[in-house]
Order: sequence, then C-alpha cells, then structure tokens
Amino acid sequence: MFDKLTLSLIPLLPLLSFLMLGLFGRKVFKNFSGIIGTGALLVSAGLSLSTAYNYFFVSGKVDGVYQKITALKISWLEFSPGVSIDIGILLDPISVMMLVVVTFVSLMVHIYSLGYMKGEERFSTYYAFLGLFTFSMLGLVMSSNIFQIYIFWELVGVSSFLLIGYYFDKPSAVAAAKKAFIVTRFADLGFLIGILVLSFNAHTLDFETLIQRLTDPNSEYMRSAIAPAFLGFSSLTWGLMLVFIGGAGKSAMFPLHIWLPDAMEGPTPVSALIHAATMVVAGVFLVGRLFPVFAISCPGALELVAYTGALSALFAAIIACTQTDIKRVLAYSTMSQIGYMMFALGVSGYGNEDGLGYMASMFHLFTHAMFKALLFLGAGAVIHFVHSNEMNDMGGLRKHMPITHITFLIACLAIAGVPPLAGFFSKEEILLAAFHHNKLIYGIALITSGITAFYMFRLYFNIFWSKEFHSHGEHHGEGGIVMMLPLILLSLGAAFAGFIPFSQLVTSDGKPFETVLHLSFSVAPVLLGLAGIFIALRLYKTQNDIANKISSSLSGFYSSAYHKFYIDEVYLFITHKVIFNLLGKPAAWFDKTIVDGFINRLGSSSEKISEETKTLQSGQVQQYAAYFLAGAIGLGIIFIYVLTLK
Amino acid sequence: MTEIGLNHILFVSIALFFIGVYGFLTRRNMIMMLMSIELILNSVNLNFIAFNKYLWANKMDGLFFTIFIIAIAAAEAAVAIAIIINLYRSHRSIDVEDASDLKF
Amino acid sequence: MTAQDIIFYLLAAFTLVTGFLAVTTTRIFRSAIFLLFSLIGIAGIYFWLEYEFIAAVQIVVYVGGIVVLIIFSIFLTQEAGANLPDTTITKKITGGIAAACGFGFTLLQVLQHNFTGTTEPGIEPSVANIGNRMLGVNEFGYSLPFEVVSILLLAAMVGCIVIALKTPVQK
Amino acid sequence: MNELLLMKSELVVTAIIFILLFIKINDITSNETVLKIINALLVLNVGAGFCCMDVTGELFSGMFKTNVLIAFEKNMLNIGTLLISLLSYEWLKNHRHLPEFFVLLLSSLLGMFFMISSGNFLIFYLGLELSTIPIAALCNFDLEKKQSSEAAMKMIMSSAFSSGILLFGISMMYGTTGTLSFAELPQYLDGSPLQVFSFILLFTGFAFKLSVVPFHLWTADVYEGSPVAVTSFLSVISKGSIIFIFLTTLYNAFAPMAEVWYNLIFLLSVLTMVIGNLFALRQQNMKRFLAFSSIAQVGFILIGISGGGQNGISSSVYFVLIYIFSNLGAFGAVQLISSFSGKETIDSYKGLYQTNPLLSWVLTISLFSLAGIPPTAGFFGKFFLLSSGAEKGNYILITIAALNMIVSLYYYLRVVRAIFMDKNEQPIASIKGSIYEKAGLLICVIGIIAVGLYSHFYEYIYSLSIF
Repeated sequence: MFDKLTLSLIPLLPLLSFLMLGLFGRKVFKNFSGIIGTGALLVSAGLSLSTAYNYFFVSGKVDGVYQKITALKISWLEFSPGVSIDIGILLDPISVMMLVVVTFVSLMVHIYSLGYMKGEERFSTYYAFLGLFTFSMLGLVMSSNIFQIYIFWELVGVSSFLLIGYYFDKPSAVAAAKKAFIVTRFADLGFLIGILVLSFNAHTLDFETLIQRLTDPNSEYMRSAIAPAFLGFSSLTWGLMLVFIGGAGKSAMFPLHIWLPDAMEGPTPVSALIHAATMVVAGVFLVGRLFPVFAISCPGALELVAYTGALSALFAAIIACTQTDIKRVLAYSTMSQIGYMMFALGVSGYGNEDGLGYMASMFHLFTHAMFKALLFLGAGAVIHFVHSNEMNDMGGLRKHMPITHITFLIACLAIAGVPPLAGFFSKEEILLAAFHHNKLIYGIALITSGITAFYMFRLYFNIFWSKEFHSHGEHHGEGGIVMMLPLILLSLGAAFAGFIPFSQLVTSDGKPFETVLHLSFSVAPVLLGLAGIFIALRLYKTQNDIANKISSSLSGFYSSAYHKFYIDEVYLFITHKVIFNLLGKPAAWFDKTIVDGFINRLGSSSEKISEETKTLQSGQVQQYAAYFLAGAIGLGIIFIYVLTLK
Repeated sequence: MTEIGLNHILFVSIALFFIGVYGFLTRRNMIMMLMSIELILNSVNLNFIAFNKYLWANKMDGLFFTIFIIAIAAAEAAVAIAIIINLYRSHRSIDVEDASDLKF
Repeated sequence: MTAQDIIFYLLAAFTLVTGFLAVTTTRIFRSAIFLLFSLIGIAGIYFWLEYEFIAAVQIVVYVGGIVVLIIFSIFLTQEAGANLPDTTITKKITGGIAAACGFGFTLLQVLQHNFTGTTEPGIEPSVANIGNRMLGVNEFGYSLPFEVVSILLLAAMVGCIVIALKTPVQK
Repeated sequence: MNELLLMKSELVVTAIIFILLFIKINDITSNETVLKIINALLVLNVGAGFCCMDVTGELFSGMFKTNVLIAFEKNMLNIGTLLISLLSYEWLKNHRHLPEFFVLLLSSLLGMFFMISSGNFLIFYLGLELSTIPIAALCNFDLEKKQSSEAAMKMIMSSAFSSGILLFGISMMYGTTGTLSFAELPQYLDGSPLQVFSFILLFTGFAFKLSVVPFHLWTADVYEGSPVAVTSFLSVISKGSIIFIFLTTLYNAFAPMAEVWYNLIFLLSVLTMVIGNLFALRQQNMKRFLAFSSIAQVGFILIGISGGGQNGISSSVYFVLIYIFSNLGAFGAVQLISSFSGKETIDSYKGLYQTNPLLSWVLTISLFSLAGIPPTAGFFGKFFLLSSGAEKGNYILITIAALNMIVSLYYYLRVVRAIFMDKNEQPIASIKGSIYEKAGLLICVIGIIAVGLYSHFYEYIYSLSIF
C-alpha cells in the first residue's frame, strides 16, 4: 500500500530544505542553496509521481471506486470529548492530483529561479522561503483534518507574505505583501469561524467523519445542523458559507481579490508558483474537499459558490482587457480562470455524471496550473529581457526570444481553448456542466471565454509582434537552459494534459464515468475563442494608431465610421468602445476605488477614529478616575434598569 | 431603644464615600487626593461596622475587615506619600495636573 | 427622639460637614485639620455603636498615624502645596455631578434593598474576643490575614525607604 | 507537615524575601553576585513549585485553599518572574537598590499567590493590595527619571481609588449576604439590584487590574513610565494572577449571577478589544504599544472566560501561559534594546534586522504569537479561547473578535515591517546581551513554539480545570 515514510517525506523534504537554507544558507551554502532546494524538490516530486501512479493505477481503486485512504494519523490533541485534532495524511483523487501539481510546478519554479534569481543578494533566503511555501502547500493538500488544513492554510499565507515581500527594499512590494496577508487573513477568520461552526455541529474535525456525518440526512448531527439558526439560515449553511469566504479569500474571488494584482510585486517565478498554480487554487481545493457536504446537504451554499465564481470570472476578464502591466493581465486572468473552477463546482451535483462539474473543475485546475505557470514564467523571461513590466516597452520580441515565444503561444492557445490543447478539454467540460445546470452561468462562461482569448492574444501580440524591438544596451539572451527547460516542460503539459482521461480518475464520489465530447457543442466556444484571437490579431499584430485614435474620442469614431465603413471599425467599436471603455474602464475603476478603496478607507478611518479619541487618554489621572466612576455607575444603571434579567 | 436604624448609618457612609470621590476628582493637590482616599476607606469601614452590628453580629467578619482596611490604608498612604515626595523632588510641584507628561 | 438619637445625628452631621469642608477648603493645612475632625467623628460613631476597640484603633492609627503623616508631608511639600491655583469650575461641576449621581444612585439602591440579618445571638466585640480570633488558626481565626498584612507592611516600608531616600549625588 | 506543603509556594517565596533582606542588611556582595544568588533562588523557587504539586486542601477554615490547578498557576507565575529577572539583567546590574527591587517584586508575587489561593474576600483583598502596593513602589524604581515617578503616582492613585470602589462593593456584598467566604456566597445570592450593583463594583476592581475598558486608562501611562522590568511584571504576571482568581470567583462564588457577568463580559470584551486595538494603531513608543496590545489581548481572554465551564478555565489558563512567554519575549527584546541604546520608539527599530538578526527574529516570533499566527502558540491559544466562546453560541462576539484580530495584525506587522523592511541610516547598534538575557529569550521562544505544538500542555491544563 502506501509507505508512511515516503508520504511524509514529500512535504518534509521541502521543510528540511527550508530549515537548512534558513539557518545556514547565508554562510554555509551560499550559491549552492539553489541546487540544494531544487534537489530536495526533485526527490519530492519523484515521490509524488510514484505515489500518484501507485494510487491511480495500482492500489487506489477498490471495487471500481477510488478510496479515501488515511495513510497516516497522529492524534495531536483530544480537544474536547470526541473531538480530536489530528495530524494526518489523507489520500484521495484530488489530494494526489494536487500533490503532483504542487511538486511539479514548484520544481519548475525552483529550476527556473536558478537562472532568474542568480546574483540576488538573498539568494538562499529566497530558496528557503520557496521551501517553506512548498511544505505548507503540500501539508495543506494532504490534510486529513479540517484544523490541520487551517494551520497549513495560515502557513501558506505567512510564507506567501514572505515571498511577495521578498524585495523588501521596494515599498510597493512591502505594501503588497502586507495587503495580501491581511486580506487573506480576514477571509481566513471567516474560515476559522466556519470550522468552529461545522465542528460544533458535527462533533468532529476529521474530514471523513465530518463529511459522513453532515451528509447523512438521518444522523442527529444533521438535524441540529440544518435547523434554522441565525438570520434564517441554518448553522450548516452559515458554516459552509464562512468556510467558502476563507476559500474565496485565498482564491481571489470577488470582492476579496484585491490583493492579487498587487501581489505581482513579488519575484515573477513566485507569482508562477503562488498566484497561478498553488495557493490561489487552495480555495477551489477546499470547496472540493468539502464538496459532498455542499452538494448533498446545502445546495444553497453551493449556489453562492457558483455565482461568486461566475461573477469573478467575467469581472476579472473584463478588467484584464484594460491592463498594460503584463503581470497584472495575468493576475486578472488567473482570477478569471479560478472563477471558472469555482462556478464549475457550483453547478455540479454529486455522484456519477452529475458530478461532471466537479470533475471539470479539478481538470481545469490541473490544466490551468500548467499553462498559467508557463505564462508567468514566460512573462518572467520577457521581463528579464526587457527590464520592464509594461506592454508598451515590448514588442517584436519573437526574433529575440524564440523559445519563449513558442511556449508562450502554446500557453495562450491553451487558455483560449483552442483544440486540441489542454485548456480546450477542461473548458468544454466546464461549459457542458454549466449548460446542463444553469443557462445564465453558461452564458457568462461563454462570453468570458471569448474575452479571455481576446486579452490573452492582445498580450501575446503586444509582446511578440506589434512594433520592432529596439534594444537599449546589453541583453543577455533568453536566460539559458535553466530558464528554458521549465518552459519547455510546462508547454508539453499545456499541450497534452488535455488528453488525460480525468473522468476516469478524479470524480466527486470516486467512481469513474465516461464523458463524451459533442463536437456540435464545442462549436460555439471555439468560434468565440477564435473570434477573440482574430480581433486581437487585427488590432495588435501591427502597430496601428487607428485603434488609439478611434477609441480616444467618440466623435472621431462617428466621422470615420460614417465616411469609411470598414469592418475593422466594427471590431473596434465592439472591443474598444463597448468592452474597453464601457465595461472595462468602469469595472477597473470600480475595482480600484470601491472594492479596493473600501479596505484602504477602513484602514485610514480607523486611524482617524483612533486619532480623534486620543483625548480619552489625557494623562490626567483625575479624569481617568472620573471615567472609572462613570463606567461603574453606568454599568450599574444598565444592568439594573436596562437589562433587567429577571 | 433608639430609632436609629441601619439606613441612617448607611446614609452617612454613602455620603462620606461620595464626598471622598468628589475630593478625589477635583482637588489638584496630590496630598488632598490622598486625604479623599482616606475618606473613601473610612466610609467603607463604617459600612462594615454597621453591617456587622445590625445584621451579622453572629460573626465578626465585618469587624475584622475594618481592622485590616485600616492597616492597609496606613501602608497605602505611606507608599503614596513616598511617591509624592519623590515626584515633588523631580517636578517641584504636587499639582496632579502638572504630572501629565505621559499621555495619548 | 432619645438622647442617643441626638448624639448620633450630631456625630453624623459633624462627620459629614467636616468631611465636606476637608475636600473643599482651599487652604491645605485647614483641610487636613478638617479631615482629622471627620475621622474623629467616625471614631465617635464607632463609640456610639459600642465598638470601642475599633474606635480606639481608628483614633490611634488614623488620627495618630495617617493624619500626622499627611500633615508631615504637607510641611515637606509646603512651598509648592500652599499656593496651588484653584480647581477650574468645569472640573468642579463635573466632579460634583459625578459624585451626586453616584450618591443618588447608590442611596436609591440601598434604600430599596430589604436587608435581612441573622437571628443568631451576636458576639460581644470585646478586646478579648477580638484578640483571640485575631491570632486564632481554627475556625473564625484571623491569623493568616494578620500574617499577610504584616508582610504587606514590611514591603510598604521597604518601598517607602527606597523611594523617599534622598538620592546621593552621582559622581 | 501536609499543612505546610499546602502553603509551600508562599513559604518558599517568603523565605527568599528574608534571604534578600538579610543580604541587604549585611550589604555583603556586589550586584552581580547578588543577581547570581537571586537567579539561583528563583530557579529553585520554580523547581520547588513543581515538587509535590498534587496536594489539595484548605487551611484556616477555608480562607486559604489550593489544588493542582492553583499550584500550576503559581508555577506559571514563578516562571514568569524568573524570566523577568533574567531578561532585566542589564538594567538590574547597575541598580543601586537591587535586593529591595526583588523584595518588592517577590512581595507582590506573594500577594498574588495569596490572592489566587484565597477562599475569602478578606484574603483576596489583602492579596490584591499586597500585589499592588509594592508594584506601585516599583514603578518608581527608575529613581532619576521624572516619568517613572509620574507613573508611580498614577499607579498608586488609580489603584487606591479602584480599591476604594472595590471595597465598597465588598462591603455591600457582605451586607446583603452576610458572608465573606467564596464557598458560602452562592447560597445567599438572590440577584437583587443592590447585589447586582455591588457585584459590578467588585467587578470593576478586577477590571481595573486587568485593564478592561473603561477602567484601563492608567495602563498605558504607567507602562510607559515604569522600568521595563516592572512593566512586563504588570502586564504579564499581575494580569495572569487576576485572571486566575477572576475565573475562580466568577465560576464558583458568583455562579448564580452567571447571567449578569456573562452579559457584562460580553459588553466589556467588545469594548476592550476595539479600544485597545484602536489605540495601539497610533502608538510610537514600544512600551505603550505593547500596553494597548495587551489591553486588546485581555478582551480576547474575556471571550474565553465568557464560555464558562471547563473549557473556559482551560482555554484562559492556557492562553495566559502562552501570553507569559509571548509578551515576555517581546518585552525582553524591548528591554534589551532599551537598556543598551535607550531607544523605545518603533521608528528607531527600523533596520534592526541588519544589525541584530537573532533579536529581530525573537521579537517577530513573539509578536506573531501575540497576533495569533500559526504555528506559534498564540494561534492555538486564541483558537481555544474562540471555541470556548463559541460554545455559548455567541457568534456575534466571535465575529467582532475576528475583525479585531485583523486590526491587531495590521499593527503587529507595522513593527515587523519596521524591523525587517524599512531602511534606516543609523540602525540600533549590534547588541551583545549577557548569558542571562539569552537564556531568558531562548526560554520564551521555546515556550512559544512548544506550548503550541506540543499538545500535552493543553491536555494537562484541561485535565486540571475541574473545580
């Protein structure tokens, strides 16, 4: 079966690398730090792959159903009678899949960083943080206990705080790290309260028992859990919604996404690891982990998941069209794609074909990890080359960076859903699931997929085509084999991951089922995707000032449209006028001032209140005594006359 | 026998207590504040004695409490005066409103 | 109204009036003397209640100890203490209102409360009884508090000495 | 013999006080030797605390009682005192009144011991005063500093006022119930308005010492002005002891008034967390900052207390244990920096990491623990407090607490940012602490990590928390 030692080594190796590099890295290992970190992760990734092989093809399936296997369980604390907090390893299809994703992407990032971060002053610190992050992420996906998952969840937050703030001499990076930490912590507290609610209802913290108790309609736990508790919702609904808030925070769902674009201040490989493939999908993973409870006992909470996901997908895609910082485009794109995964879960049912959405969501998580990590790493190579994040500083790079160009193109095609690349398959399944369950969400998803293709190719053409690249001074090529190897490997994943028969492996109840792709169904999304690509091609492949001129003034558009009725202008009208100016700009504004501004204002106003109440602390001891007396008498009055308790 | 009941004495003690509180809240001289504290403690003593006498004469809890309060009042007053004298040395003032460097 | 009543009313009035004067008089030395009178008034009430021992302790410790200590410290700090500016009127009003509200509220609560006492026979608060209990270790013995207070007095003494000792000039 | 064992903690501390007085009177040795002796004695004291812990019983007809939980609480306070002594080495080394400092400190500790062992209002009150009056004197122990005497004045004045009100409450409680004993009290409580009022007056006595809003105003001023050693004693040991006796009195003596104190705690904990956090946001002085943050922490402890029952006790005691290590770790670092460089503001901590990486990590771990970030112990402590509160189903309180955790995170990170990320032309010079301070900080860090991760601590406390 599964060797405990091997399994524990998977997360422990990165931890070991963190401890070694953290304690001795600066003095002892110096430039070998990268090699040590990468080596540890290589072993870890190898072990994960063998575990996955073992699970999926050798011993995971019993009677045609993939089992949930608790491979390791150490009772940490008997918290109150019957409720114990354990540290354990739970193997089931999604955790095994996540093991592979996390270790693989992390390995790629480790290798890539050997080149990208070379010469950094705190090189070994960087690798130490990467190790810590990988450890916490692996611990998170393997957790067998909802409390354990929370601890690792927080650890992931701390380590991502450290990584985002890695360039600590950049004030924006520090601010971004702090913001990411605080916003996600805000959400995490929702999660924590959710845990308390769920565990008080189910009298357990163990996932398996919890799911079993909260999905059995006859159990006594269920009866108390679904009784209306507060504001008309049952405590189960509250618990699940709070847990989802935690997930939404980490997964950057609207309106808790505000930290994600800022978090791009971290080193680019870190963004590939954290903000593409691992941490941001933790929320999806969490909902997936508790999916039976959501789907069977509380469809209302699942509805919330679905709409939040769909809204985020569309909203982020629209904003992505307006961004000029390439990493920010990718950040919004990530948010949008995670929205896809979320609503796919939201429209899913439980068991067999009903669980199509669940399967599709996990499928998309897998393929997205590949192509989005690739996109970030490719963007990293570009930034490395150009020394700028701005689209306007780029253009015509295809000749200078051929490998990056090709791999980037593959990734763009994959995310746009062009067959037969990976994104096509997973997206089709999601759309199919949405089509069967909720037409509104299906519509949103369809539109979003068109926009996705548009902004991705806008990015692609702006970087690699558009104008000619004028090099300023020395450029050091594409970054050598260590940076190119991960790109090539990931592009293989992005190209071929779609052929993995996911419905045979990862399903909501562990039972494999067959999926059929209806060619007729695929026509609409593929055509929309191609249309998006085509528009981007017309607009951005070569530099043309018509686009700018027309989009800049309304009157300009009318005159030119009246006099020379070109098809280009129709595209332009749709893209620039409608999407960019009418939707994109307001959406971006809304995002920046209302959603983001709310948090900022919260901060500044509490400082203001604090400033205004300072006279309370006047330094006059007699005044203190007066407050004391007033407090005592006031409480007396309140408790005798107002709160008459008898 | 006398008509004077418990409530009469309690009236005196409560009045004395709040006279003390008033002094504590308004006098600027720290020694005066200390004297107000003594009034407060005396009113409490009076309470204890009155309760002991009128209600709970079977035990002597209130009486002993009073004795210990008197002892503690002495200790407290001694320490407070030491502190005030020390403060007077550094501030050249025993005005409580002057001693407000620490604030906000 | 019996003579006893009259004595009580006189004592109470004396205590309260001198107490009030103690906290309102501007001259600090005078208020110390008023405090002295007020404390003597309370000792008088103890006498009136037939708690002679407590009355004696009151006079010995308060009148003989604390008030002397206070007067002493007034002398020590006289140059600063004598001419303090008067309290601002707002402070007086707020302090007065706070105290008056507290007084009214507390008195209301006390008057509304129906006190029920014990019916068991009382213990004579004689010096012998008090002395036996003060050092008793059995039931109703107060030797533990006695010891605690002794340590407290020791600690207070040590603290006072350290703080009030004049700092030698640093070389 | 057994009766002596019941009071062994008190007797040992008293013995140490007399040894110190003897040393002082004969003026035998230099400060450094005296400190060695004192630290050895304090280690012995901690050791003695752990011997024969499992004696349970009463003395002086219920005035004094002890059990394993109380013995454990005393041990916690002993450890805290030892840590303070270790961490204050640099400051103490040069103090002219070293033995007196410890005489007062240990008298105060002794007062706390009597207080948490008390079964009677009289002993409780005497213990409270014995623990307060020496501290007020200690606040003045930076004898040359103006602020120190101001702090001492504020301390003694406020505490005298507070104890006056507390006594008034006790006297009314005595008048309405006729007893001073905690054990007999419940049968006489009938919840009449006067009793409720006198309970509230009594409560303010606790609230004052715990710095619960609106009875907290003295806290920051006194903390800022006093020597750091005294500040940490006030904020950790003194608060811890009050929490212990608070639990005992609320859950036992005032059990019939549960409804009143539950609502009271609910109200005040919200107020305390909000005000504490709001004021902490603005502070520049580290001691003041820690003062307000500790006010906010108390708000949190109140949530645990409101839970009631075994969970209420165990989560609060467990949190105090963690709080001792975390707060002393933070104060220890502040103390070290203050006594070497005289700097106490957050701004002057900028760039500390460049010159003192280890100290920076210690301070960061302590602050993270105070903020409740896993895997530090503070997280577990807060988790158990919250779940104790959640047991009563008061999710409103929990939500407010959660929001306050965010705000607190914001200002704790402010310090961490200053240490690690902000640039400074002239960072604080590299500090070479003595072996004592290193040992103290090491114990704190180990405590912060181990108490959280090693679940036995919580289980042990939980098993003791039966009353």
